[in-house]
Amino acid sequence: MANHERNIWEKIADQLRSKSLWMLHYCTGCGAIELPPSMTSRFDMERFGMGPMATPRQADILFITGYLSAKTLRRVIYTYEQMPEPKYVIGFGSCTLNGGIYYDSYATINRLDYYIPVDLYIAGCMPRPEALLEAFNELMKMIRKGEANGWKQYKENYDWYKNNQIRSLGEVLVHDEFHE
Amino acid sequence: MMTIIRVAAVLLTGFFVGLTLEGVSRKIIARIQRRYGPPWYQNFIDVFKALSKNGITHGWIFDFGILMALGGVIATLAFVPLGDLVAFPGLDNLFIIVYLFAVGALGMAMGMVGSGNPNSSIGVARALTQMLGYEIPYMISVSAVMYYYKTASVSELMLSQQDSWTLLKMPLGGIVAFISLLGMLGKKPFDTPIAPAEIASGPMVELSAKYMGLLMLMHTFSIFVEIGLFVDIFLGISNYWTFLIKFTVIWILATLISSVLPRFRIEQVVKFYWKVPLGLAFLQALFVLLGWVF
Amino acid sequence: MIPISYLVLVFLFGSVVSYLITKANRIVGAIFNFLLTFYALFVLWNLEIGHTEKLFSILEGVENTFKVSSLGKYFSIISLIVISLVSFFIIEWIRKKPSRPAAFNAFVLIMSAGIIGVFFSNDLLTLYIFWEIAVLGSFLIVPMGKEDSKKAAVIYVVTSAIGSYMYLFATFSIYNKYGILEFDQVSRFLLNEPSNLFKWFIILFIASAGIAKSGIFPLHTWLRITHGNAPDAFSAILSGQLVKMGSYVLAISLSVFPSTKLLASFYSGVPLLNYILIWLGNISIIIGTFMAIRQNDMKQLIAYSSVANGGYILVGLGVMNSIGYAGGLFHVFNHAIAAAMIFLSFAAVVYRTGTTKIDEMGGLIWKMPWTFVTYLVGIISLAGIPPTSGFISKWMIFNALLTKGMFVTLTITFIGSVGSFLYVFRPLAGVFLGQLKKKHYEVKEVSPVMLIPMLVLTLLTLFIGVYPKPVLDFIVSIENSLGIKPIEYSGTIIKTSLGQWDTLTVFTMFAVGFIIALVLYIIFPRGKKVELTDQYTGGEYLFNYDLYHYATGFYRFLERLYDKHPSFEKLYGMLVSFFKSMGEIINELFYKVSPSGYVFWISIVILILFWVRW
Amino acid sequence: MVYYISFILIGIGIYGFLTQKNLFKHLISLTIIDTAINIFIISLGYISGEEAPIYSKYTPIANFVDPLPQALVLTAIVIGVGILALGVSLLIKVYEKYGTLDVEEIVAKEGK
Amino acid sequence: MSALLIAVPLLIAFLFVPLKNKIKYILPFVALFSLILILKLPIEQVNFLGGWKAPFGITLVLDNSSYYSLIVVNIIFFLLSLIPQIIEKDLSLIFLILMASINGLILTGDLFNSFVFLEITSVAAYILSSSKRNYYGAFKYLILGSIAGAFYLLGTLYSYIGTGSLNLADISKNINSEFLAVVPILIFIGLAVETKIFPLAGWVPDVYASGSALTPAILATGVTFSMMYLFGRIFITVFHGEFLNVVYIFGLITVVVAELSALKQDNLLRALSFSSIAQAGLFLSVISMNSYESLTAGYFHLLNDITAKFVLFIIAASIGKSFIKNKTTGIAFSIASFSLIGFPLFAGFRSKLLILKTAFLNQNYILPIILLFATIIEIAYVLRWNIKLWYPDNILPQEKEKTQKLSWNVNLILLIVALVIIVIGFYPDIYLKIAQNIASGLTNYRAYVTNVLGGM
Repeated sequence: MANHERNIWEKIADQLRSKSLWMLHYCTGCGAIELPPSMTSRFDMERFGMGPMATPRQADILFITGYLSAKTLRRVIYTYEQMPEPKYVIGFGSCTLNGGIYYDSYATINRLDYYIPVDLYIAGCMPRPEALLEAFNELMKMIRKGEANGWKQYKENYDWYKNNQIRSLGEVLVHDEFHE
Repeated sequence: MMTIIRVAAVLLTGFFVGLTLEGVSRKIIARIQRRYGPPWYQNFIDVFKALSKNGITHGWIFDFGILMALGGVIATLAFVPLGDLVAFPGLDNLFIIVYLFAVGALGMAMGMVGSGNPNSSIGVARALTQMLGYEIPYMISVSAVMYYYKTASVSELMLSQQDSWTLLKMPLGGIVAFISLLGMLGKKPFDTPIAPAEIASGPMVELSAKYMGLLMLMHTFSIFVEIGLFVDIFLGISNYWTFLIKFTVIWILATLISSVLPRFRIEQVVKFYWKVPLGLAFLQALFVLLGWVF
Repeated sequence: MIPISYLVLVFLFGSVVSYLITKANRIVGAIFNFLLTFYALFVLWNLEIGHTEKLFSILEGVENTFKVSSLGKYFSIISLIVISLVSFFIIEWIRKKPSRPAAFNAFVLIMSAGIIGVFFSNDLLTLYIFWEIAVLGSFLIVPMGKEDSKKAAVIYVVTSAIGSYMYLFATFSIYNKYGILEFDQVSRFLLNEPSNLFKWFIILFIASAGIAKSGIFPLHTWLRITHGNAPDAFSAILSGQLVKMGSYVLAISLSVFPSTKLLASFYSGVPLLNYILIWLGNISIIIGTFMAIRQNDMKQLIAYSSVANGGYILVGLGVMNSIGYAGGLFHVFNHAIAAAMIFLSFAAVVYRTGTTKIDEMGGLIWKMPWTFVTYLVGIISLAGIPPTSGFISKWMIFNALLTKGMFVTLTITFIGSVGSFLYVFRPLAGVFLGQLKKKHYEVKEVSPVMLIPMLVLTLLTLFIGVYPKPVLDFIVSIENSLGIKPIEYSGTIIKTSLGQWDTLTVFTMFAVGFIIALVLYIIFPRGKKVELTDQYTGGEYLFNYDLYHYATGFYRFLERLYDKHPSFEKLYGMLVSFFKSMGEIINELFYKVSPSGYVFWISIVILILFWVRW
Repeated sequence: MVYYISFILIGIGIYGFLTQKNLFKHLISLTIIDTAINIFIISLGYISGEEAPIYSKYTPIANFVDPLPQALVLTAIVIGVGILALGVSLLIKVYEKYGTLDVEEIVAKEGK
Repeated sequence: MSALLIAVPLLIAFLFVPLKNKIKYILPFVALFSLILILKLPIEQVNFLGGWKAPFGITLVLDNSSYYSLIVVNIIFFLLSLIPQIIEKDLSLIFLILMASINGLILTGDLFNSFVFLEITSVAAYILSSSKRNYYGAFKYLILGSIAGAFYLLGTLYSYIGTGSLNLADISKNINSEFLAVVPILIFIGLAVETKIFPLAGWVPDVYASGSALTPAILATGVTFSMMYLFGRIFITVFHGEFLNVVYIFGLITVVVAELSALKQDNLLRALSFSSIAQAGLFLSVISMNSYESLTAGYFHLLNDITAKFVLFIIAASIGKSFIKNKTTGIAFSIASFSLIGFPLFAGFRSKLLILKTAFLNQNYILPIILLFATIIEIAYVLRWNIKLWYPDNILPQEKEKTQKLSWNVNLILLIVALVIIVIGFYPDIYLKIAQNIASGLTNYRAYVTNVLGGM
């Protein structure tokens, strides 16, 4: 990703953004259980200024912790589009990487990258909180260096992402399956 | 010219002291939960990070609501005397402060409902009901104090505590005021309007970047107004610095209480406020009428 | 300037003329109405105090006269402001709404003739005559509204008849005992009246007319039905102005007959009679507030708020110290303007959408922004929030109650004012904010002719909120004429024993705060405009946008606390049905009987008569 | 002594009204009351041992019974007859309309 | 000369029996003739029939009270005769007889003679009330009226036993105490049926609400006024207000009872009949305060009530469901009903004020309370009817065409009477003068006695 230089304000903003990351975690699959320990006293995510947020409108990171079926993917895409820029996505566990143990299932998607731009993947069939915190620090360094601009890619080749999404989810994006 | 400087001083203290104290409270809660917790300046970073992002808006009423909220609270803060630093010497009437604060509340409510999200409307309805709950005992206990000292201006109320603190003179009134203070601050036992688990942080559902920042500022200023009033009326004469110390003490006390208590349901909030604090407040008013003041 | 009696005659004949004109063309008739009322306002504005005129004389020994007292002039100017602005509103509104426009215009003029008569009459009988004319005028308009406005009209007249007949009873007992009816003479006689019971009886019975008309506690049930169902523009006049006639009579019974001097003081300077009236005001504040929170029909909601505000005025007037009385009078002004504003904005909403139910509407702010602005400033003034004039009067009443140390009344007024935040917010959230319903997509803003009066009222509230001098001058002149120590104020600073505040600095400080927020708003990056349909609802995507709008049962959790509340309407309903069933029994027993029944009754009568004679 | 007869008759008439269902019987009891009053009027003017007040040159005025009640009774009887005739014609019309003279049935039909 | 007043209508009635349906057009002339005759007659004039002096012969007394009440009654007849539409085909004959008997009733100075005229009026009333096939109602009225007549006869007889004469002036001169106990009761019962006292007014709703316009129009106004006049004449001039406190209680009960039972009526005519019972009861309770002012107030109220009832009954009987087609009658109806209630601009208000003033004058506080309570109830149902007629809900279109338009002359007369009500509201001295004269005529019975008995 061409790292075109950022003016002074963006540099300061990136410093601030790295220091206080608000996280919206989409707890699916077995990854969700890793988050409480990382937030409570043993690993304490809050010392890095990170905390859980209830709405995408206030969140910086979309944290997807497990396999995504066709149905849940649509919810993830809505939530992603409702987040304000700049936003970052972290894929947690091998299920987001390559489908994990469900790679050959008819329902789950194999690569999260095709549908929404992922800044950071954390490998492991449910990595431990240490790996999670390591990933967060890695993300902070990327933000400070200005490399974590997945959301810019999403904007630039938006239609490529849209085709992938429609190809796998079908035109149903617009019509809700409950009403048909 | 002097008033402008004084108003600026009041606002800046509100901004800086408020945000640092919020960071301190997050550290205290972390310490209680046996973890390190964020640095004390974390809230400054959060505010500026939120302001730097580009979020979304739901139309002009959404923006006007936030502006009216922040403007109202700033105006209220200007009238609150911080110890001996009084922006408008003769004009800081208690009713003005309480009802000017309502402008902020109404502005925020209007903006939030303007966003059209059902969660925010439910949150606003709960906020107004809770206000109905804590406002009445607070006003009675405070009017008992005003009746005793025969003046409604806050700075005079503070100065007339020559011999001993009003808190010691009217303990019941002090307790009731503190309980309704918790309600005003929206701290844990009474944070049903902003319940993150139930209604996705209530009114603030649709507040994206900049608006979230402005609202956090408003929240800081409103904390400053509420506790400032409490300190002025109940905790004796204080110049600027002793005022800040008392302020931090009360703030830490409130954080300690709120970090260990679960959340009330909205009916329970109103029922609680109209049973225990209202009863105590009436008792206190009776004592003041009969002249039994320590 | 033509004298008042000619003005009243002009109005009475004007009503016939406006009937004919409106028959020809509605708009011209409504314009004629507006010009007449505006001219009347102009005449009243420069009437000098003390100017008296002799009228007819019905009861010998009593000269029915008009006398311009400062109290009467204050009330009449407020009423005429409301009526002329509403009749300006009607010019456009009459195009579609009332079922009989000609009769509507005519009766509006008759009613305003009665109103002018009431405020300037100098003795109890003339007041009663013009009072009944005003009731007659307004009674004939009410049934033109929705379908059960016919029942509402009958209830309205019966309740006000109860009040005015008690008033008549008191008038005749005064006339019988003293032979005079002028206010100042009556108060002089009352002052040296030995029996306390007679004083109580007179003041209470005269006040009962005020209680019935301004919807205070025992006789408040008619307000909900009448205001809820009257033709929309007329309910603005009904609640903005006709209720003030009740407050005028209350003001007379409490201040013109100087209650503080007449009766011994019961609690810190307030006589027992005033204390009871204050308690009636308290109960009506509680009933008004808590019932208003429950309503789903916006006009009935504001009707209950008029009950609550009527209670405020009574509490203000009842306290009778300089600040309290001034607060009561100022609140008359505020509530008249605020209620007129709110009802006009509702009339505009109903004019466009045709329904008054809150949950059937939503998001009208996008289509009718100016109506929204009027409504917003109206509720800010009604709820008593600083920048507008509503707060000044509530502040005065709080101060008065605090100096008197009446804590329970103080609590109830707090409940009333905080509760008013709740119930004024409900239509704001339900009707104006939120998503626009599909059926209201093509709703347009109301035409400028309707907008002008609304905006004039808005500016008036804000202006008086910042610079209350004109109204305060009036109140000081009233207090001087009634012998109450006038409140002292300089420029925009209002002083009381408890402290003072300056309306101007509050407004400037609010503006400064707003500018600071605006600056912050502009510095940081602009938000992207997003449709109201794009909401975060847990990732779900609702295609039926009406579901997003949260308006039905807005305070359901609070209402559940007092669902089983005692309702006085049911009580009066039972009373009426009791009378009807008694009538039914009598009918069956005496009037639908066979001949043998008649003979039976004749023999009974004979037996009674003979038994009585021996 | 004659008063008692007329008062008894009035009692009978009233009793007739109270108990009878048939409208025609009401009319009859009405006439009983009328005749009772007429008897009472006549008995008023009676002075024992005097003759009927028919004036002719043979009967001197002196020993007449009081003539005034006699005159009154004439008009009273005429009025009684008039009312009776009107009552009967009304009853005929009632019978045409309701087909019965019984009070309950008429009330049922009439619904009044 | 005053005997002509009775003779002429009777004569014309009998002459025109063969050509029955022609009489309708002669009525106005007869009424006009009697009016002109009255106006020409000198006021203080006692007419001894057949030349016999007072206590022996029958006298027709024409003092100022009977003079003015004659004028009132004949004006009513004249007005009614001007609207032949409402008179059914063969009732105009009865109309004439009724006119004659009412003139007789007012004029007569003899108790038995008043009984005879009372019976004739009742007979005419029975026939009138049997119009529109209301035979059962008429029959019930007949039974009640004739029993009352019987008691009235008993009353006259007992007064004859007591005072030895039948002449009103003579009776009033030498009636003594123990007869004073019995005679007023009997006569009170006799008159109670006609003056619609509480238990005995059972016939009123059935007769008035029979559907025909003429019956209530003439019974409620003309007959009631003459009966009230007779009541005043007997109980005040003859019995010097002896029995009036009982009448007072009965009057009050009638007012309350009639108003209550009127509340539930769903037929306009029945409601109005109850209202006329209530007004009659009110009149009696006002009269029984037995002072010059109370009599004036009573008769003034009666006059207002009659004018209002005249308009109300005619409209109620002829209008179908609503005023949509005929607005002027609607306005007349509303004006009359507002005066009934006592709204300030109208006549009713003046009479209510007068009643309240007199009631307060003789420290009587129950009557005002009852009056005001009754007016509140009256407001409830009269205004409900007003609204139901002005703003009829769910009128079917074809029903709208059916409501026929009232003919022009009925409208005209109704409007004139309605305007009279408004004029009285502003300048009440026309009705007030009539009421004062009647009251003065009734109260100073000494003048009456000397006038009739010629100072014997």
